[in-house]
Amino acid sequence: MSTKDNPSNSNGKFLNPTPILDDLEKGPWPSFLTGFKKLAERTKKTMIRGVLDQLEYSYKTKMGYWKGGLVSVVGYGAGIITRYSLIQDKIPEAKEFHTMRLQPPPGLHYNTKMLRELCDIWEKHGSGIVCMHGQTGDLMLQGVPEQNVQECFDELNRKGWDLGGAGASVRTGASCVGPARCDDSCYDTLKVHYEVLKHFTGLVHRPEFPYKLKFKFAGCPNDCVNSIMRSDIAFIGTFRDAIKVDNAEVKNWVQKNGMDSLVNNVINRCPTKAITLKGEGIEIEDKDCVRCMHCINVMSKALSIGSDKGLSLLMGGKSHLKVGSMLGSMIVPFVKAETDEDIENLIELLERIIEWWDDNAFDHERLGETIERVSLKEFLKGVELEPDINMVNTPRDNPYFKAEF
Amino acid sequence: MSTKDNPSNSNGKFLNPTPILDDLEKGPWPSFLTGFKKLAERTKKTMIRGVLDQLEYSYKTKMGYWKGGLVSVVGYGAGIITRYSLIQDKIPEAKEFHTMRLQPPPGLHYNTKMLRELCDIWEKHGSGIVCMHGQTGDLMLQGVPEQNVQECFDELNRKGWDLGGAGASVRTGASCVGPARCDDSCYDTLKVHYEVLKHFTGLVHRPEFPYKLKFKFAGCPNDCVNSIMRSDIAFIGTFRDAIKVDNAEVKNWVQKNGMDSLVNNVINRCPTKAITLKGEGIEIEDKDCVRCMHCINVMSKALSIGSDKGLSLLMGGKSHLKVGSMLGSMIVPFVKAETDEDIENLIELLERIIEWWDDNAFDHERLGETIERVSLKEFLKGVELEPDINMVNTPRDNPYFKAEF
Amino acid sequence: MTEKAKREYKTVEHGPYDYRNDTLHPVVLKNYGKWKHHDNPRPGVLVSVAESGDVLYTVRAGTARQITVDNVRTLCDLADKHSEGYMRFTVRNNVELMTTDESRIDALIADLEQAGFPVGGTSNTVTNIHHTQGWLHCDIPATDASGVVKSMMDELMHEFRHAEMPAKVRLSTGCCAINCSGQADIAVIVKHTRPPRINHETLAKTCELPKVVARCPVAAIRPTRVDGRLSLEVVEEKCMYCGACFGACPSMEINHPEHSKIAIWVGGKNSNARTKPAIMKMVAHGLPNNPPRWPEVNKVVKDILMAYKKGGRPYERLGEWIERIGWKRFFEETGLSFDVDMIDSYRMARTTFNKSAHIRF
Amino acid sequence: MTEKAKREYKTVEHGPYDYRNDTLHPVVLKNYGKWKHHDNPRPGVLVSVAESGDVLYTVRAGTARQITVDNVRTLCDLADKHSEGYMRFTVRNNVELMTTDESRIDALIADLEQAGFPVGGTSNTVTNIHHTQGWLHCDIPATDASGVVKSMMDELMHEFRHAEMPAKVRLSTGCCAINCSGQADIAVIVKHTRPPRINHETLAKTCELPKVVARCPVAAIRPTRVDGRLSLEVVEEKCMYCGACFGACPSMEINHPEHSKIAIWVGGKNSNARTKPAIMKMVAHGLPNNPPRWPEVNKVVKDILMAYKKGGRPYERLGEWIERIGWKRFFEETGLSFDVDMIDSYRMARTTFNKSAHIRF
Ligand code: SRM
Ligand code: SRM
Ligand code: SRM
Ligand code: SRM
Ligand code: SF4
Ligand code: SF4
Ligand code: SF4
Ligand code: SF4
Ligand code: SF4
Ligand code: SF4
Ligand code: SF4
Ligand code: SF4
Repeated sequence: MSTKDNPSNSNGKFLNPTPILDDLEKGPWPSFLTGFKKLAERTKKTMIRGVLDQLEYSYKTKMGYWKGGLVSVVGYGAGIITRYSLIQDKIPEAKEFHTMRLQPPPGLHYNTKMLRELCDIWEKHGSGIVCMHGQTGDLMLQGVPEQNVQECFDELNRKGWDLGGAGASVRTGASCVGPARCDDSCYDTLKVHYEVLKHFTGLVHRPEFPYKLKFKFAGCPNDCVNSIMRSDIAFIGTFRDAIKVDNAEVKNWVQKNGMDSLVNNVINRCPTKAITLKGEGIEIEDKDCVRCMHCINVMSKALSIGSDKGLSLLMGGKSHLKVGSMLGSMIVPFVKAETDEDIENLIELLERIIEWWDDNAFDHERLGETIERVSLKEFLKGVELEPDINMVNTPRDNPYFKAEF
Repeated sequence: MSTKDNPSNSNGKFLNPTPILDDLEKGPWPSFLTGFKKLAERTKKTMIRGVLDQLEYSYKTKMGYWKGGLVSVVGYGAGIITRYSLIQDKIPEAKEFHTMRLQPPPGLHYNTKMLRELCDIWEKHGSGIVCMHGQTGDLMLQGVPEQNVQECFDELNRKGWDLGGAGASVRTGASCVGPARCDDSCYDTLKVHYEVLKHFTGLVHRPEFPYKLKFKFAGCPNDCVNSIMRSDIAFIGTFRDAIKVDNAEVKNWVQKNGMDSLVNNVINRCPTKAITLKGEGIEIEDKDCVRCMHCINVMSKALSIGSDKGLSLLMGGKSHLKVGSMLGSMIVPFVKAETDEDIENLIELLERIIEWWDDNAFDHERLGETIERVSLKEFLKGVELEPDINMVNTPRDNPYFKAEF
Repeated sequence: MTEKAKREYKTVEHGPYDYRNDTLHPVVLKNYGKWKHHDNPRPGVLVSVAESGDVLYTVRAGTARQITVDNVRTLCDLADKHSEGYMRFTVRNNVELMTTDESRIDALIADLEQAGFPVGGTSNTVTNIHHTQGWLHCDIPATDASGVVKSMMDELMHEFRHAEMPAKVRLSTGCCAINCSGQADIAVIVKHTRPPRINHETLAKTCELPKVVARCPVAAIRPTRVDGRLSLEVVEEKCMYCGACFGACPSMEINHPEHSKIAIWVGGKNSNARTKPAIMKMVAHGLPNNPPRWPEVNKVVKDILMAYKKGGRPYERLGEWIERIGWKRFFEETGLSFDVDMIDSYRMARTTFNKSAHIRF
Repeated sequence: MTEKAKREYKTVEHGPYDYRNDTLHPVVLKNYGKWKHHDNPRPGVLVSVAESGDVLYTVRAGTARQITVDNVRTLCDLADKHSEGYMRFTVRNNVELMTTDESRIDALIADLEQAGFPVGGTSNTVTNIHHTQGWLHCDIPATDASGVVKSMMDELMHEFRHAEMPAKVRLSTGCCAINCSGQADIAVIVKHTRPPRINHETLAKTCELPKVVARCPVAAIRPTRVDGRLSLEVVEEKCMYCGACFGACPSMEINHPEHSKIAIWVGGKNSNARTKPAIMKMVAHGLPNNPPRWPEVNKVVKDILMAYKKGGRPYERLGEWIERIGWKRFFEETGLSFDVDMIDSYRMARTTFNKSAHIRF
């Protein structure tokens, strides 16, 4: 990126005064502004100066000044979020400020080598501003002029990086730390994330759907990636056999935390009252346990997930646009995801679901909205899934259905 | 009612054979059929014979054969449910089978004198079949020919009886036994029922609304008249000050029922965990108590309702036609109903509400449906009531409202 | 001038019968609003204790609801004999006689039983069933009510007489899909399984077409012409066989001897005790409409009751029991089976979906 | 042929970066999927114990999310020094460095703090706030995100560093009504208070009219002609200022420096622990959009947090605390006030009404 056109301002400093923004350099929390300013002063990139000037102007007028556009790399239709300034007359240096969304490694695990490479390529072609990470899970490189996009991408692509989703496409996935470090992980979130997104990579890059489609991968019902609310298809780990109880460790726990804590914080907090106190230990009635994770969370050492592990698929999560926030609904209570065959079957099911959605959805209608509109029954029929009592909180409370015989 | 045309049938009996129905004379529960048959044999009323023949035919063909019509008494538009047979060609004796709905005394308290009078008038003019009581609460005299209606009514009216509602009118009210016998009664259900229905009596007799409107009066949240589901405006007694706890009686109760029962059946069943065990007694955190009645129900002698008594108004209850069953919603959390002035104020509020509904409802739209359609906010504005957190389970979970400043 | 208008008597718009006009038992009157506590000494008997120290015993007995002047007179005789000439009915068609004399309860019970009114229905019994009109009187029924109630109560007699249920049990019946008897712990309701057949002969003559169109909750009815005459048609794809149109117009013939089936609903609760009131849910449907005894329906009702009787904890209403054990186990314990039509598909369907990873294996 | 098409390099459609390509710390790799239990020895530090007996310490530190290559390189330096050259980020923009050597934790923490990355955010802290784009980059924001997050975290620093809350606390921000950061225990979201002003100059040129019409959830937009040109108009009576149309078409100008206000939402929960996941509810609105520090918003957030900190029981998430004490007391304890706009009026409104006689005085 060119840094030619970068005269210092009247104060002898590279950056223009940003008195309102500067307030955000105070206080103990790391300041994005300090970072940006240092970067700008070091690299003398005028784009950053322009962006800061425009941001200062936004803080003053309380309005935003970006508009979208269309920039992409060869063969892809998505992955670049294009931004042109609406006040180029006032602040020409912020004319362009496009973002490249990169798909990071599942679980957001990095080595320093790959990151240093990334920084070097990015500093060469773009602003040097990095967002780690976007809410969907992308590693976002923010601030590239259109002319540098292809070259920057090619260099990154050579190093193993690829663009993420945007628009009416499959979006970049997100997965929790999973088996990499978490003892609660019921399936290999990293692997399933990787295989699924790899399989659908064409649909990530070339938007051709009624609307966006997001996958998120949580290793257990604690749902550390918020998959239930933030993904159209949530993969949430669970287990079919009983919780493992090590009553010797329960005893240790009680010694440390007290019997009242066991009663108040574990037994009484079980949503289905599946736990009973038995002497100095506890007993869990397996058929009452709904796999909420709470007791395991509190007593990590004494209790652990079962051995017959897999995942549930919940569908329809999304933010509140038009219909109010929707949480994903239980659609596939349990599926194995261990062997390659398991994962192939899973992907085959996902394909059926995506195809059904693509065929049935209105424009700008998310999967959950489509299911709601046509009814869960029609959806199940369409994707050839059996009804299951776990799909609902309760059977219907109205007689308004087409009975079948 | 004429009994002239009543030849005995071939068996020498008055009634025709009803082999299917006769099965319903077996078994230990009182048989309506036995009653009808005895009455018919005694009175030789051909209408009953016809009705039994038609009922037998319905049991055989599994179809009903009545249609409605229009019969009324002078000055009234409602109160008679008109029934003409659709198979008069087959069974002419059941040609007419109209019902007169009478408003019974609140709480369904009777003396034998009034009932004997009623029976005599009814046997004279009608079939002698009585329904005690209809689901709305009417005492229904079933089976009167059109020509006898006015005279029958006039005689009843002289004895203090009046018709109930039907069609798009205020309907007959229903009240629980209330202060007449129940220690849980938080207001005088009989009196409020009487005063309210008396006040609106013109609207009971002359249907002029978009649809029906029902009042029900329950002395406490146990709601022994199902008011929450079966009335557009439910009057449910409640109290504002704390539950009275007699800890000496608690002790007695525990002696009789055991400490485990106190814990399992009372303390743990309180929906808001407002009760704590204190030594040999209990303590209730008043601001957590939601007046569910459970603890009072279980320990009638030890616990009792507070002294600052009144009622809540819930609105919108109805069966599932078109929208699915609706339970009434809390609209007026607390209002006094003790003095004449209290009751006048209450009636004034009811008038406002009914007027608003009459002005705003679509045809065949119950109060709850109208409120739902226009929003609770608009309703509250329309009837000049203040919003209250007790009206909702939770604040809204979507941003879709017209903000006001 | 019509005959009616000629009459001389002028109607008095009384409203409800004036209860102050000597309808209350003297002990009730004396202690009105001043009762202290109550108890259920045995099935069919309630005792109310007043602040004054007065004690009133109430004996409750079942009736068929569809009774006769003869039955009423019999009850009057008993009330005169035992109850100072007063009686009351409950909202569930039971009759109640009262006495202050504990020693007379047995005689009162014996007399009631003798007269054909079984004593019971208090406390944790299965009390009398909410009763509707059915083929006896209504103009839109697909089944009967008097017969359904009779056949069910015959089977539940033991439960009416003995307070052996975990909590109060209320049943109701509905002879068309409208269900005039409201919700209950267990309700028996008609569910049609075919769209209405339209009687084009009578339609335009008997009904206001726009009103009928407006009555359909899913906008499945639209105007059409049949043989040149204005009429209506039903878009079968949309229609969900609710029968709302039939209530508006008898030419929308929804009732059918075979295709009008019975559904069973559970968990309705109107009281506020413990949990908030709850709307009942459908757990069986497609049962045959089988007079005079409806054995298939009765079997399901009994299976549910017996599972509840076995599994429910004290003071746990049927719906509360289900909530505790979960719907999965409810179906297991009752032997019923969950099917796709039990998944809500109506306006608030979303709110019934399991929007969580909570799951039962 | 364009310049792009001329290039020789052929893209490889990798999909996600291949995590198997040496992204995992060696101890992670060794014990992958074989962890036994974990603990939170102190704020900012997690310990994971493997079946093999291996123990891994993770130190978590906050970042501004909108960082620079310089920041990333600094972190790389620290990872090389302390963490075998590996690091990870959390879904909440915290960075994590790992060590097997307990004795080096203090040095690692000191280095992170020194480099400007405060250590904390684990267990029952208030962790880093979900962050969106705002005026920095988005095309539809009514407020900023970087500034909001910075100003809130400055005030919540103590809570980030100390695990003193009853349970985990997650916050999120949304710079337009869409709220890309999802729900949270407490969320700060734009709420407009006026209908969009339509820019008829640009409308037909920039947007597909039917798409814009279709985007409105309440059908408030309809076609019209302005000065002879096809355009759109908003039926103000219906419009509830949601801004959905603005996302479809920049000529539906919904943002306004004064009339775009801030609302506060509480009780969002995505985890399935104990209670089912729950959607957050709106408890304050009409707060001024007041950069650079949004003091009015921060005060409300802090008031809520402090009331929760005081009243919440162990393991009780914010929404669970409210459910226990009831919404009435929530408003009392936080000093906020309930108003008529907090009563739901949208499609499922009925399901939020108090359909019971349960009441708090
Ligand atoms: C960049 C990002 C915010 C951030 O700073 O992190 C973002 C930014 C935008 N989101 Fe988002 N969303 C981002 C994650 C989310 C999430 C969170 C998630 O994916 O977990 C959600 C909530 C979950 C969901 O999918 O519903 C989200 C819900 C939306 C919605 C509302 C969707 C709905 O159905 O309610 C829109 C509007 C739309 O799609 O029309 C939207 C639209 C947008 C647009 C494209 C606005 C627009 O129409 O131009 C924003 C582009 C901003 C920009 O300049 O880059 N964004 N958006 C996030 C993507 C970064 C990444 O790829 O990692
Ligand atoms: C007689 C009675 C049943 C009984 O045997 O007890 C009854 C009978 C009828 N009801 Fe009902 N309803 C009766 C109490 C109820 C109740 C219970 C209550 O009031 O507590 C309900 C449920 C509560 C409610 O109001 O929603 C009830 C909900 C309906 C409905 C559905 C209303 C809805 O919004 O869902 C209809 C249909 C309608 O109104 O269009 C209806 C309509 C009817 C009609 C008028 C059917 C019709 O359109 O012709 C029935 C006349 C039958 C007849 O031949 O007498 N009836 N109906 C009850 C009135 C007797 C009385 O006055 O005491
Ligand atoms: C206090 C008590 C005593 C008792 O345990 O029976 C009582 C308790 C109760 C209590 C409290 C209790 O059981 O201790 C409850 C709450 C039960 C629960 O735990 O949910 C209750 C819900 C009802 C309900 C609501 C049921 C529901 O939730 O759908 C109904 C409505 C119904 O049956 O359709 C109801 C119908 C009566 N309930 Fe009731 N009910 C009493 C009277 C009545 C009756 C007599 C009211 C009436 O005016 O007719 C009704 C008798 C019906 C029958 O013949 O079987 C009242 C007796 C006072 C007295 O001394 O006479 N009670 N009553
Ligand atoms: C087991 C544990 C340990 C712990 O107590 O922190 C854990 C527990 C948990 C637990 C269980 C617990 O607290 O013991 C819960 C359930 C808490 C509850 O009671 O509701 C939980 C809900 C989440 C949730 C859902 C929140 C919600 O409900 O909206 C989120 C999502 C979010 O913050 O937006 C979340 C975000 C992480 N959670 Fe989480 N989470 C863990 C990792 C994570 C992270 C690192 C996942 C990741 O891949 O990035 C996320 C750290 C965020 C941060 O930087 O602050 C995991 C650490 C494993 C390990 O050794 O690394 N956790 N994690
Ligand atoms: S979602 Fe479960 S498996 Fe994944 S990090 Fe969180 S607690 Fe661990
Ligand atoms: S995981 Fe949840 S539901 Fe299962 S026993 Fe533990 S606390 Fe109860
Ligand atoms: S509603 Fe309450 S006051 Fe009325 S009878 Fe039932 S328990 Fe008694
Ligand atoms: S009345 Fe209900 S809420 Fe109040 S203390 Fe008793 S059980 Fe609890
Ligand atoms: S349920 Fe239907 S058929 Fe039965 S009385 Fe009511 S309206 Fe008539
Ligand atoms: S049966 Fe119901 S859904 Fe079908 S046409 Fe009639 S009203 Fe409409
Ligand atoms: S919340 Fe709105 S303004 Fe902020 S990034 Fe998302 S779409 Fe843009
Ligand atoms: S702001 Fe929302 S409600 Fe108003 S016109 Fe636009 S889309 Fe429709």
